[in-house]
Amino acid sequence: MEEYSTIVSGFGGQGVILTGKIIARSGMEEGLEVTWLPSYGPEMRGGTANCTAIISSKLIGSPVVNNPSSLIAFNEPSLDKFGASVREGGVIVLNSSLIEDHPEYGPTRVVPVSFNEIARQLENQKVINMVALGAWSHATEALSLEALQKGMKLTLEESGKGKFVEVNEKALEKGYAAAD
Amino acid sequence: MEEYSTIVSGFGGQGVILTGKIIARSGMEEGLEVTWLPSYGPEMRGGTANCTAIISSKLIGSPVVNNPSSLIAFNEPSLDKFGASVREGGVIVLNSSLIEDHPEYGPTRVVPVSFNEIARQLENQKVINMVALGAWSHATEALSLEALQKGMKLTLEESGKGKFVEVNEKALEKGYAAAD
Amino acid sequence: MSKEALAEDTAGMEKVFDRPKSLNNQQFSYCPGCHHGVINRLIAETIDELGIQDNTVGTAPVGCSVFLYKWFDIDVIQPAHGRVSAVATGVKRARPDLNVFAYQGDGDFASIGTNNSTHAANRGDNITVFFINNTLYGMTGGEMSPTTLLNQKTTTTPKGRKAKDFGPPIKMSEMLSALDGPTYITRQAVYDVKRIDQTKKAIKKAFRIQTEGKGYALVEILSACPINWGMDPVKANERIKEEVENVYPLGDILDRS
Amino acid sequence: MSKEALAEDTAGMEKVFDRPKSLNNQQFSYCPGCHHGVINRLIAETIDELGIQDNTVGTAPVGCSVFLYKWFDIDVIQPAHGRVSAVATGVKRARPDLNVFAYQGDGDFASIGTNNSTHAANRGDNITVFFINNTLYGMTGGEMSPTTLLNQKTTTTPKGRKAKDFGPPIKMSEMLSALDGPTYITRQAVYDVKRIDQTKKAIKKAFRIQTEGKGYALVEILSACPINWGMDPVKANERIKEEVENVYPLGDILDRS
Amino acid sequence: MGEKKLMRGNEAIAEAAIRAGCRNYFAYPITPQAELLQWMANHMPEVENGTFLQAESEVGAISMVYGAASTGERTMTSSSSPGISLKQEGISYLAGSELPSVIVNIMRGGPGLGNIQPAQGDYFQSTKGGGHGDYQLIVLAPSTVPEAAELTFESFDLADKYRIPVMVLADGMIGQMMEPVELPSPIDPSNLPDKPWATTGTNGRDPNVIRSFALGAENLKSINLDLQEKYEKIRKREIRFEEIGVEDPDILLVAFGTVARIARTARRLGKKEGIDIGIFRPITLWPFPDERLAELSESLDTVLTVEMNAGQMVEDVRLSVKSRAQTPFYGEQGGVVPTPSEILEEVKHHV
Amino acid sequence: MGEKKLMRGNEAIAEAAIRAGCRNYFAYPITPQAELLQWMANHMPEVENGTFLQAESEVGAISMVYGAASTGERTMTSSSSPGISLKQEGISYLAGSELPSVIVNIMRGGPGLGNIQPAQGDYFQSTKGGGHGDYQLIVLAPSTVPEAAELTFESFDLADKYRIPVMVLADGMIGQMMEPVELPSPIDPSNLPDKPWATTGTNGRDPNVIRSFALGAENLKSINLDLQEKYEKIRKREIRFEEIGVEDPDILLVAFGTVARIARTARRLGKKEGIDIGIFRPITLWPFPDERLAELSESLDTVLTVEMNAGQMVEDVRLSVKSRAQTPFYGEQGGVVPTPSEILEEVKHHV
Amino acid sequence: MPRGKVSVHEERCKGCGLCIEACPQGVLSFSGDFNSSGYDYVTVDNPEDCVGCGFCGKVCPDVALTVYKKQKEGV
Amino acid sequence: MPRGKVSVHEERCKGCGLCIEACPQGVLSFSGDFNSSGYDYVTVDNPEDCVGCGFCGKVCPDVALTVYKKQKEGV
Ligand SMILES: Cc1ncc(C[n+]2csc(CCOP(=O)(O)OP(=O)(O)O)c2C)c(N)n1
Ligand SMILES: Cc1ncc(C[n+]2csc(CCOP(=O)(O)OP(=O)(O)O)c2C)c(N)n1
Ligand code: SF4
Ligand code: SF4
Ligand code: SF4
Ligand code: SF4
Ligand code: SF4
Ligand code: SF4
Ligand SMILES: [Mg+2]
Ligand SMILES: [Mg+2]
Repeated sequence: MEEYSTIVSGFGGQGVILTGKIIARSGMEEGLEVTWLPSYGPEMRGGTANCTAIISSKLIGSPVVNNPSSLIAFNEPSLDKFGASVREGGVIVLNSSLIEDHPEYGPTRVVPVSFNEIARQLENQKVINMVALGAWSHATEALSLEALQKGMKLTLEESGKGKFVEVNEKALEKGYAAAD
Repeated sequence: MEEYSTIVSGFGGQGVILTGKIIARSGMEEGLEVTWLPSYGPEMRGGTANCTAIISSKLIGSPVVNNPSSLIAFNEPSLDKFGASVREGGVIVLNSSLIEDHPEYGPTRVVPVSFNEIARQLENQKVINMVALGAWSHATEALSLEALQKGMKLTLEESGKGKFVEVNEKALEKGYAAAD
Repeated sequence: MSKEALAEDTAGMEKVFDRPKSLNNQQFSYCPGCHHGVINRLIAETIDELGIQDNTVGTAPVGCSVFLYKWFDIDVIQPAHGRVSAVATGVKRARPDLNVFAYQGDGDFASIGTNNSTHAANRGDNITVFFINNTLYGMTGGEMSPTTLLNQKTTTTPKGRKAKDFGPPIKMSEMLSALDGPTYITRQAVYDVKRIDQTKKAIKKAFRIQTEGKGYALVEILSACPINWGMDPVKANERIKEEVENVYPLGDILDRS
Repeated sequence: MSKEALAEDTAGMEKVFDRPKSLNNQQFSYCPGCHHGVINRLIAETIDELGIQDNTVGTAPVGCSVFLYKWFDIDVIQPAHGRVSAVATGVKRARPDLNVFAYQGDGDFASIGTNNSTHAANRGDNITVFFINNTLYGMTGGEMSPTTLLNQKTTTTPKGRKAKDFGPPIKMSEMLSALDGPTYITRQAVYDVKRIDQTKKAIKKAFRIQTEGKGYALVEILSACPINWGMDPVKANERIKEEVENVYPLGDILDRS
Repeated sequence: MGEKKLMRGNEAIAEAAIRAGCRNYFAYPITPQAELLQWMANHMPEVENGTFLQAESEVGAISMVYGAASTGERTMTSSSSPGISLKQEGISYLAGSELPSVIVNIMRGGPGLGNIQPAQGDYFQSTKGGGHGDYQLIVLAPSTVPEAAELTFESFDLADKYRIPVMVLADGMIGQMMEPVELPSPIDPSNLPDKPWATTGTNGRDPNVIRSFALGAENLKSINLDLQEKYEKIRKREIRFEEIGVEDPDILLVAFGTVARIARTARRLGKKEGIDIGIFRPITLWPFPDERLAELSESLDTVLTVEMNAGQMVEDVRLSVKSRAQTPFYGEQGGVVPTPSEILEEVKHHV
Repeated sequence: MGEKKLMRGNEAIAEAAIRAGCRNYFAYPITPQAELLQWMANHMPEVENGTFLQAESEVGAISMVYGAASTGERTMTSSSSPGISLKQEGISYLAGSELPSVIVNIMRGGPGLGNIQPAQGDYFQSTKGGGHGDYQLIVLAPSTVPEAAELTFESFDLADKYRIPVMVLADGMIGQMMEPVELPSPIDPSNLPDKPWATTGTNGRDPNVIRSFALGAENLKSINLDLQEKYEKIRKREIRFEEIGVEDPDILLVAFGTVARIARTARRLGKKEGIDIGIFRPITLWPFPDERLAELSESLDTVLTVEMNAGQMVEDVRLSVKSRAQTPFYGEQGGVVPTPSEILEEVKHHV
Repeated sequence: MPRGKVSVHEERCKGCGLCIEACPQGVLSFSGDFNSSGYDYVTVDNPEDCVGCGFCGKVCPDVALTVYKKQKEGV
Repeated sequence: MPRGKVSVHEERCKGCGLCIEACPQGVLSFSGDFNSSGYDYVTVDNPEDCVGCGFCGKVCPDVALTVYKKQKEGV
């Protein structure tokens, strides 16, 4: 696999950082090279947060990318900021719960999924990011649903949040299904 | 006049620093280029002090000299330290009150003068440095007695010690005479 | 509501609370419920009331208030972390006619800046210092500061601050009150209306001491950092009242004015 | 007197005063009558008496005592000006089994080093600190220090220190006693035999606090600098008794031991 | 070596230090190295004799390092640019007193408060002496997270071997990003060779003294000559660099740290367009790999230096290359990270 | 210009500053610049609005400079090597905030505490940035006491003109020695041009802000680019140097400050032995007179750099001379001052 | 006519809830809606109960409130 | 036999005079002579008066004195 890069972007509390980390972790477990880079510092406070995860079968050069292979946009400002930068043939997974209209991005495929609504069905607003990630898996095929489930599980367990694995697993599945 | 350099050296309280300054000041008043450089810092405390004064009709390069034209040695450690460095044809004015024996310094002329005794005659131990300076004037002819008297007077007056001019003048004269 | 509707609606009413003139229209970048905002406003109000907006220079810390210059409609200097008192001294010595205030966090004032803070106080420099004590480093992500309470968890005291390792919370205001130099030292809080009113009075007094040339005045203000305390703003207020205040009692500590 | 003659002469006598073992044979480079010498000796005697010469590390300031390592027969570290407390903390944290003392002048402890001095005290670091207060900078030629008395002339206060410009003398021991961290803070002097004996006791107590793991102990010692005070040593002693002591009263200020 | 873990650079550096036997860590918080402090706060207390102390300031921290390093124990501090500036006096003292110690600088944008984005503006400060007097640090510049861990681990050996402070110089990107890391196995610090010079209490031996003070010019001169001799030894033995495609490339790109990894991507892009970009990456910024670079430049037209600063390492490149090849410079500043395509664009101006 | 006075370098610098309109001086004592502080303590209170404040530390002093300079008033601090190291963060802030100010460094032997003898070990620190980030100071290196006074006097104009901190870099010898000085007449600081950027209270105008902070990489980049543009301007306009016998000498000797004046004596000695030594003396160490030196080196075999350090300015000499001539180095360290005959001996190895 | 009136600058409000807590009259509550920064801003629920005491304004960290009070009769 | 005895390390003495001032018995005085460092060192003037109290030693900043005291009878 060539370098496959994903920017995850949203508001502070939407789980953006974790989403990116799980992509990286899942990639690593698949034996791939990975990098993960957050935006950091005070601009995170209250404002938007984003991070970049790259997976690749070869050594990864730059951990920053100007033209990512895919974008997960949790809200409108994120789409505005990064939408146009996604490379030709790339994928944008966007949160149609918060983004009503979106422009066309030429040769980029846009996959709208209602992150919030699906999470609401699971009675847990916190899992919107796993919904997003499931959708991303389906839309990009960069990592399989199983790989992400494994990466998610390991990540949560290691940070003492094992009890949330189940609901997150469901969210991944629902998201995956929703991106059909 | 070529660069004429003098090292003045002695114990802390012997007025070494002032002696050098008066050489420089007198030279300046004569329209010469001058530099004065003290040894400085904690090694002065309690220990020995020395300074270097240079007078010259041309721009002075280095204010440090390894081989001075003359030396005024107030005590034995000073003679030990600098005696041998005086250049060929140079002059050593030494304090025979404190230095009993002295080696021969080849082509360097040694002029022994009893700084302390002459000062005692003037009933002022503080003027031993002017005794030394008078002797130096005679022995080296680098600066005239009058020039030194002028430099001394200006220096003392500017630092508010005008009332000591007279006794210092006498000391200069006595020293000058003693170097005969 | 439209301007017109509002005007109609408030006919016969007077404005009893509004944005002070010394603040511009920019929104604070503080987190929701952060007391820095309240304190900033109180200072601005005081500047308005004393009529000194035109000849006041503020010095802002590195810390969550680093943007002070964005919000205040006065001249502002943004110095290095911890140096705010010393910079204020520099301004005041150069231009004794200016009113100079220093605005400092607890990291700034009581950790990296302790030397400068202490000597400005001891010299009795004629400046007004605000020391915003939120018991940790807000800006950098919630590390322990010397004012962190015992057993308080921060990112650098994951099991709570232990006196054995890091000593007890430092009481800067009490410590500086042991000196002969300062004129006025007080500790205030802004978690309810009563304390806010008292804090405002203290701020005004501290500025007056300067305009009257009476020397160094320090207003320590216990301040909430809901984000790094991991509490909602209302709980954060309660924490000050129930915990922080016990360690740092409110009131004037020194008054030679 | 020859060794033999002396031995004969002192037969039936016991040595009641001699050079302590923890000092080597090198002569101090202090000026005549300087109290640093007395204090150095008292520390060495105490180390002897406590039997801790083998596992004590001293940290010496930049100041007239910079040569401490030349005279003490123990391991010595010579840090940057003002950092002596922080360096002592570093040693002690790395090797809690060692006895560590910090020796600091007033410039070192109370001016450039105030931050480090204060936080070592507030952390209650288990070290013994000697703060030699001679009311000016001896080493650099007699400049004002924060502890200089009002109206005292120094090379940087040619007309005497004025509170208006430089503030009043800083009372570090009182200031640090306002903190919860330190265990023992005392101020002593060595201008006569009685005070010397008391100082010795204080030094011993301060070391004991460390060996017993009880925390931070500070012994401030009023010290004469005859050279920069422009006085003969006997007069310098009188100055402490008659002037300096009035501003800096002797005795224990804090004792939680 | 254990299994791979996904770690932030800051965390990997901290953990590598602990595994290298570092038992004393003193630091003051600053972005973007905050996680390093946090890792130490969490994990130093878990190892035997492990000391974590958040100092009152960077000056306090470097002074505590001075004290702890004097006892011979492995000791570290870390900070970011403004905090490192505050440590300059202390660093000069550490070097003068020949105290082994490790200093990590996770660089951010300057000058002054600047911002917290990745930058490389402290190259000069680290390699030419931000402090006073003639001294050197060994300066190691990792370009990936695993390498940051590896170099940090080795830095303690280098520090001990030469009694020298070693600086690990990375930037906010390396500090903040995560990569899979295989950490070295922990060493047992009690098995390390003795340090007979350390101040550990005399216990019967003659006193040891740690100092950078020498009254008298001749004394200090001889200390300085000894230092220079040591530095010469290090220059001979410890130079490290990485080369990629340096045999007859169209252009040689010299870059360190983060920029070097971005350059790899630029090289890949270049290949697609038929441009062969060689990469020379100094790993030791001091000692700088001057001879090898000189050698390579014999057969080159252009040696392009790329940095995230206004042009600092490029001086060492020019001193090495002399007039053998053109030595243009391309830099980004203020926390801007050059992209692979920007670097490629720049390359195109020169080939 | 008044009559000649015999003055110590430290005193001449202090008095020149006062005459240049400096009204705020903050410093901390250190040898060998103590007399500078003392002069200020004595004479600053005698001038209108003159402020002398002995700060609690060098960090305090440079911060007070930051505050006072923000009001637009002429402001100075001074110290010696270790104290200057402590000011590095502050200096980076002054540069980043573009605050005109003057910093005097009377260098002594390093590293660490070193000693108090004259040395030139802080060339790199002054010219390449001892602080973090990309910034420059104008660095002026007098070689005599009168020149120290002159350059100090002018430094305030330069600082104001470019809104830049200016460093007067001398050594303990120049600070301690006395020479006859003709001081410039005092200016009236109230007649100086306005500083519309200064924080002096708004008085109706829009607020002024003094800061070195810029969130966002692009913002900080543009600030940095502005700084670099300014530096370029200064490079074009403000280079100063002195040349003695540079037309076809047997060897060209490059030296600054104290060494340059010793080199003059060496030149005289050389003449007697039939060796023609040219002397090139950079007066601005930054901006370094690279073009002129390059030009001169065209027709030379050897450009010998002599410094009282382990080899610092020699890098700038080599960057200027490139491969046009040999560029050997001769240095003394630790406070040792090379003598004229030692320099001549060294010269003989190269001619 | 109520004794007081409060107006909320919705875009400035960060939904911290301190004003709601401080109001002695229960005039204010969360809107349940989000402003452009994503905050659940405060709204005036019971305007008629407002006494114009200004407490809400005083505790608001974001100066998002303006408060009016009925002028005293005859003034 | 006197009750005490003091011996002066002449080369170490800096002539500060503090011991002379401290001696309750007037045992010590300046020698009027100079040691190799140029100091007027102290000499034992009235050895028979020395009581071995050790005061002189305690005040001496240069540890230039050694003091002996007659052992108590029977010890
Ligand atoms: C020399 C230096 N060290 C550290 C920092 C990083 N830093 C920025 S703000 C801050 C502390 C903020 O805490 P505080 O002063 O309490 O202010 P708050 O944010 O809590 O209001 C620190 C350590 C810095 N910018 N400069
Ligand atoms: C960073 C730094 N600043 C200043 C100095 C110069 N300096 C050396 S000792 C000293 C002060 C000495 O005074 P004090 O600490 O009171 O000790 P004393 O000599 O009086 O015993 C100073 C300022 C220095 N060496 N390093
Ligand atoms: S981090 Fe804390 S102090 Fe900083 S703005 Fe947020 S709440 Fe306020
Ligand atoms: S200068 Fe003062 S403190 Fe220093 S040794 Fe002399 S008398 Fe003692
Ligand atoms: S003014 Fe008083 S009554 Fe009205 S909303 Fe505000 S707090 Fe409530
Ligand atoms: S206090 Fe202010 S910011 Fe907080 S909820 Fe009320 S209006 Fe909004
Ligand atoms: S021991 Fe006592 S009596 Fe004897 S000389 Fe000393 S002070 Fe005098
Ligand atoms: S006290 Fe000591 S140094 Fe002073 S005169 Fe007596 S013996 Fe000499
Ligand atoms: Mg805080
Ligand atoms: Mg002192």
